[in-house]
Amino acid sequence: MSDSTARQLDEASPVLAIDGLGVEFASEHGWLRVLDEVSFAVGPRETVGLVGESGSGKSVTSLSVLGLLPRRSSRVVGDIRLRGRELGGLSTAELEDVRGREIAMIFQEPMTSLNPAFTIGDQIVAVVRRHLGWTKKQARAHAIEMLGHVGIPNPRQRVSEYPHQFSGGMRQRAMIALALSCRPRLLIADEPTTALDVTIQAQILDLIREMAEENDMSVLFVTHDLGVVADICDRVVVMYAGQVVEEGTAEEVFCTPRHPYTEGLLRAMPDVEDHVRELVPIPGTVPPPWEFPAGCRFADRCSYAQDRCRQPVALTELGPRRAVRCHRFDELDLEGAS
Amino acid sequence: MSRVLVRRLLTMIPLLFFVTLGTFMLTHLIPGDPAITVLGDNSTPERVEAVRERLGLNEPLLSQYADWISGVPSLDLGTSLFSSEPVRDTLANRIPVTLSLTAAALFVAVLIGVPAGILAATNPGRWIDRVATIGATLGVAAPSYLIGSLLIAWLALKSSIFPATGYVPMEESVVDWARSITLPAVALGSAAAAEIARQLRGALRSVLQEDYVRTARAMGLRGRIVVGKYALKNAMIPLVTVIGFQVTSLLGGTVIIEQIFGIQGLGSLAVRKVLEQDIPVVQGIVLVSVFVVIAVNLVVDLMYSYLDPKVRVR
Amino acid sequence: MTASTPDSAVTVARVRGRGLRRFARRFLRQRTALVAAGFLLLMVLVALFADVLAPHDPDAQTLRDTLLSPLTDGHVLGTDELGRDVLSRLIHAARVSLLAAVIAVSVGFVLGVPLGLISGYVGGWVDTVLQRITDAVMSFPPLILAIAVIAVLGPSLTNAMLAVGLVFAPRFLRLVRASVLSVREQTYIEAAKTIGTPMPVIVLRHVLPNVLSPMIVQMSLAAGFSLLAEAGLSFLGLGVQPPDSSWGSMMGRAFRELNQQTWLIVWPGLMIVFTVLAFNVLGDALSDALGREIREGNDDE
Amino acid sequence: MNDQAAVPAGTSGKTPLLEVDDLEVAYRIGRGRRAQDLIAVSGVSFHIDHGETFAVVGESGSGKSTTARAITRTLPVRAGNIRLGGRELTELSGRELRRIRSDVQMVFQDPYSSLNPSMLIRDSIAEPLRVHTDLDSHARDAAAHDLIQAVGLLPEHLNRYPYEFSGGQRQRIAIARAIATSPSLVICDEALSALDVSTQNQIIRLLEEIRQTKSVAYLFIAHDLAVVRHIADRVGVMYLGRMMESGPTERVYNAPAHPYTEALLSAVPVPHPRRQRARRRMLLPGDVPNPLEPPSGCVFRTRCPRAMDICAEEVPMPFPAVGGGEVACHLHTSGPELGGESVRVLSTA
Repeated sequence: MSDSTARQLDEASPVLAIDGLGVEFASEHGWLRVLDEVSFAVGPRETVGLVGESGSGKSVTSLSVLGLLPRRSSRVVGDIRLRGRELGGLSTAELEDVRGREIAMIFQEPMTSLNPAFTIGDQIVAVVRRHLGWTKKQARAHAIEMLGHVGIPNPRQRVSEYPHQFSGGMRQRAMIALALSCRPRLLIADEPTTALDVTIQAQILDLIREMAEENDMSVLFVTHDLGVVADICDRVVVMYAGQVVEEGTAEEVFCTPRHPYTEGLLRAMPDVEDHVRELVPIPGTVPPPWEFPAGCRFADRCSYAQDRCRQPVALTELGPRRAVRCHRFDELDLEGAS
Repeated sequence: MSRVLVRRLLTMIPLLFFVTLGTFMLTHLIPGDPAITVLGDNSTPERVEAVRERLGLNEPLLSQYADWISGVPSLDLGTSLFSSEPVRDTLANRIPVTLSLTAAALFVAVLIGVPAGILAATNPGRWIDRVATIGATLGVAAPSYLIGSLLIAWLALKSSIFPATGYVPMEESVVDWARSITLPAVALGSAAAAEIARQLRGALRSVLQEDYVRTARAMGLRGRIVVGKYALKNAMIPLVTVIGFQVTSLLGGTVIIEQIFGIQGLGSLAVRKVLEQDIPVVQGIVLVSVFVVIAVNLVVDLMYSYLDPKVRVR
Repeated sequence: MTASTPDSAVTVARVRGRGLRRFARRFLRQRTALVAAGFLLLMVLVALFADVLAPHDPDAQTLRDTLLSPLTDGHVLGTDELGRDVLSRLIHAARVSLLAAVIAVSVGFVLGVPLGLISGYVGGWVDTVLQRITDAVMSFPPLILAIAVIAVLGPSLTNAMLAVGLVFAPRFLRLVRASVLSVREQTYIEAAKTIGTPMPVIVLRHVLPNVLSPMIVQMSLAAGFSLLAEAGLSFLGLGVQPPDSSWGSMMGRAFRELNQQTWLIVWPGLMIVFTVLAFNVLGDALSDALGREIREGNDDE
Repeated sequence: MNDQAAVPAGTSGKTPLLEVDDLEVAYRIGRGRRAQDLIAVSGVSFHIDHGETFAVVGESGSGKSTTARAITRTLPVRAGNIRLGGRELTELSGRELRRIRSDVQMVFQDPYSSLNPSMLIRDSIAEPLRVHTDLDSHARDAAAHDLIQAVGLLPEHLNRYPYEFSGGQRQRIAIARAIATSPSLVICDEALSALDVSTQNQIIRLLEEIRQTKSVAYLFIAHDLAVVRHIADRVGVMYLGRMMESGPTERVYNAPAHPYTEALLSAVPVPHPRRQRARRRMLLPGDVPNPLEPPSGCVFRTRCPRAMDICAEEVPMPFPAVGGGEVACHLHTSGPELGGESVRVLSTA
């Protein structure tokens, strides 16, 4: 079923297609499978949200796209295609050409993600010169332009400042300027607003949306915040314990969830506009990889679980790019966000 | 930069006070009477009194300190208890010897330690890391005098490339200087090399795990640039710190190495004077080495302000 | 009660043994650390039972059999310039060498730890003065400071070790102070204050235990260093005085016979290398085992 | 200031559990001649009734945690009053202060560092009892036994160390410790923000349950406005060390009286795509100003879309808001066409 994900993108070939991705980490428990059969695609100009709680494997997924997992202590299987080109077989040097040029990434901690020993400008210049082969002067002018573009006031002066002279929000803007400096086709944003205050988060979300539109860029947005997903994502991939459990458009996943975990997340999520609805917690916690159940991984915490839920369960296609991993998806009448 | 320098110099005032006071107090912690040390146990009270008068031992402690410290700027460190030669003259021709030995050892240490540390950090778990780590662990544990002795036994006594003992000043012959300094510098510098390699490996390993290194890699910068430029500049601060510390211990290490290789420097002088209990000379040696250490620390501090933009940009 | 879903909370994240036991298991997994600990234990036993273990009288001179090579005439490691059995002398010297390390580390500990606690916890001008003095002491190259003290007190093992201990004291002080400062920032200290726990109790129950564990690592490393320092001073004749001998003083005498019998200097040299190595490996392993304890705590979940 | 403002809404004559009046807290930054005072909290007043949940919300640097620490007296109070059950806390010291601490307990943000890693859970939970009661160790064990079950863990967990627990479980342990002496006020300083959504909800339930069974009041410090709406009876909004507005939760969320509150609420995304995309966002330009050089007058004016001349000149004083609570904003007192009459000028649309 997973290999059909790509086929269903009939109108345009996807920018990123992940197919049967599995990742194992070396640990004191031996090789641990932390990702299993992860498949989804990001279409052109699409923003796809990768959602889940800590331990769901969403960050591992995003790091494996760029081949940034530690090489010696991890094993990756499955296909990762960037505009039809398989990334898995690339040499390190070839992969380095893709990183930053075609796929860029921004991270959660703007405080630590920029090098403290170099100016913001130098960091952008290095990347631009590396990928586009421009002169120092051109690259610097471009850096100033990019900083202005992402809304940093006074870019001509700030280009030669160090990260510690920037506030958290400004640093994330600078990080975005760095990431977008070579106009990548795909931006992977790994919880880019989690460490920021809400008013700054709003600024950054708008900025990412704007930049994506301007540059015809696709975005893979990793987050645990359903509000952020509702705000910025066209499509949603819900992950749980290293697997994709549901996929669909934002509308579908939020309004007519088909997986009990998605329903659980929606019911647990507080809503600033709605106080009437009671918050219903999902019992328990995400199991660590060495305690993943053999059957449905959510069964232990699921209020709808039956005996057959102890059996392994596959991702079922419900329609074009709409899928769910649940034994009982066709019997359950789940409640969506209202 | 100059502001940093001035601020550092100001904070050094209490340090210099404690250091000189400590050095001075050595004489007065001594059980028994230095005058008797000079004269031997069975001298007449009159002669003891005369010597005490000459050494200024009858004055109050504070004025003795004031007396002694006021001589320091003009390099007047008193006279030897035995030879009546001014301490300054005794030290003068030995200081360059010890400094050149220390510098050569530091050179050896950096030359071996830095590449070894970088190679080990960038190839964790591989054979090159293992070799470097084992070498560094052994190097830290091996006493310099064992290495020195073995070098003498195997390289100096059995062949004539390197002399076993003695020191040729650089002004006499650069080649002979290099020959005479190589073995002692290697013996003295090996532990420092090991320590530098260990610390640099650790620092670089932890820098390589920082988020900004991940950013640099995510942006497609070449692996060697990520390590050689992005990571190394951040690892320089701990590296400079270690090198600064190493100067301190190298300077101490000269005491033994000069003894083994028969080099007439401060170290071998110190050993002799300790056994003779010639306190003014020992004081002079201690003072000189402390000043060298303080000067090195000052350089290290200034390098921090160059390396760490947080210090540089207010 | 049912509302808070207690059954879910009951599934404790992962239970893999208690604190000390987990620490021990982690430590034991490091094979080199085990070898090091085993070697040190062996050395202690050798030192304690030197009289029984030594094949010959360490002081028995046989002037006919001087500077024998190893494995001749029943002398496994040969004889020295006075014809004394090297192996027996090594075994007896272990006593002095280990004792020296213990004295130096204890001196450093007794001086450094309480002052470090005071400096870190009291702060203010007390801290400033202590820090300046520490700066000053640390500006003396270790061996130079040691021989300066010996110059005053005269050459002897105890004096040498007092001097080396004095070298450690400011390093211990710094370390304790630094960990006090970092522990002080931990929320559990604030929690204790909010609870109303009196200050001395906070220091004893909350600060001290969390400050001492990194100290164990340092003490192991310091033991290695003091062994080296003692050996160096005794090599120069400024440490242990005849008729006692340590590995360092054996090397000092052996050095004079270097062009006739190289083995003589190698044996005590190797003992020093192995013992220092064992202390260092042990220290690194302890710090790994402790360090991971803390780190793993933080990326649970 | 009229009489109405002096008696905060909702007290109806009864002594509130906690009254904070014109609180000012300052830190000393730097040493020697370079030293500067950072006024972290200034002119903050609010009260909490018995058994009530009052939430203080704000972004980083708003002074909300500083306020909490001033109440527990772990930070020095420069000016103002803090009364607990009518008793002035700022004048207490030593033994008396320690005694009152059994009545105000705290749950912290980071469940990893708020428990001593080298102490058994048993001893952590029993620490308040050890300090404040003369129970012997058996009685303390029995109490710890009850407490750990009250927070949904098992007695066997008492003999373990903190690292063996997940974040949510540690937070339960921290709560058990906080309620050991049956305090009348528990301060939760961002106690939920380090947790995943599902765990967050479990803890919210637990806190609610404890409020009902033990009749404690909560001072809830948080930056997550969505969570606060679900748990607080009343809420105060802070910005750069000052209270912008406070009032019953429903009133503040439905009819924010302060532009900052409005901006803050509009910035929080709701977990529903259609609703979220239909929302109008009131973007605040720039960053929070440097607290060492706060703007003159109203501290919010540099980012306020409705700033007027007077905002730079006068610090706005708290003024009764329509629907309950107070607001400190010139729009309500000196607005162009208001003439001193407080009306609802802002809508959430």
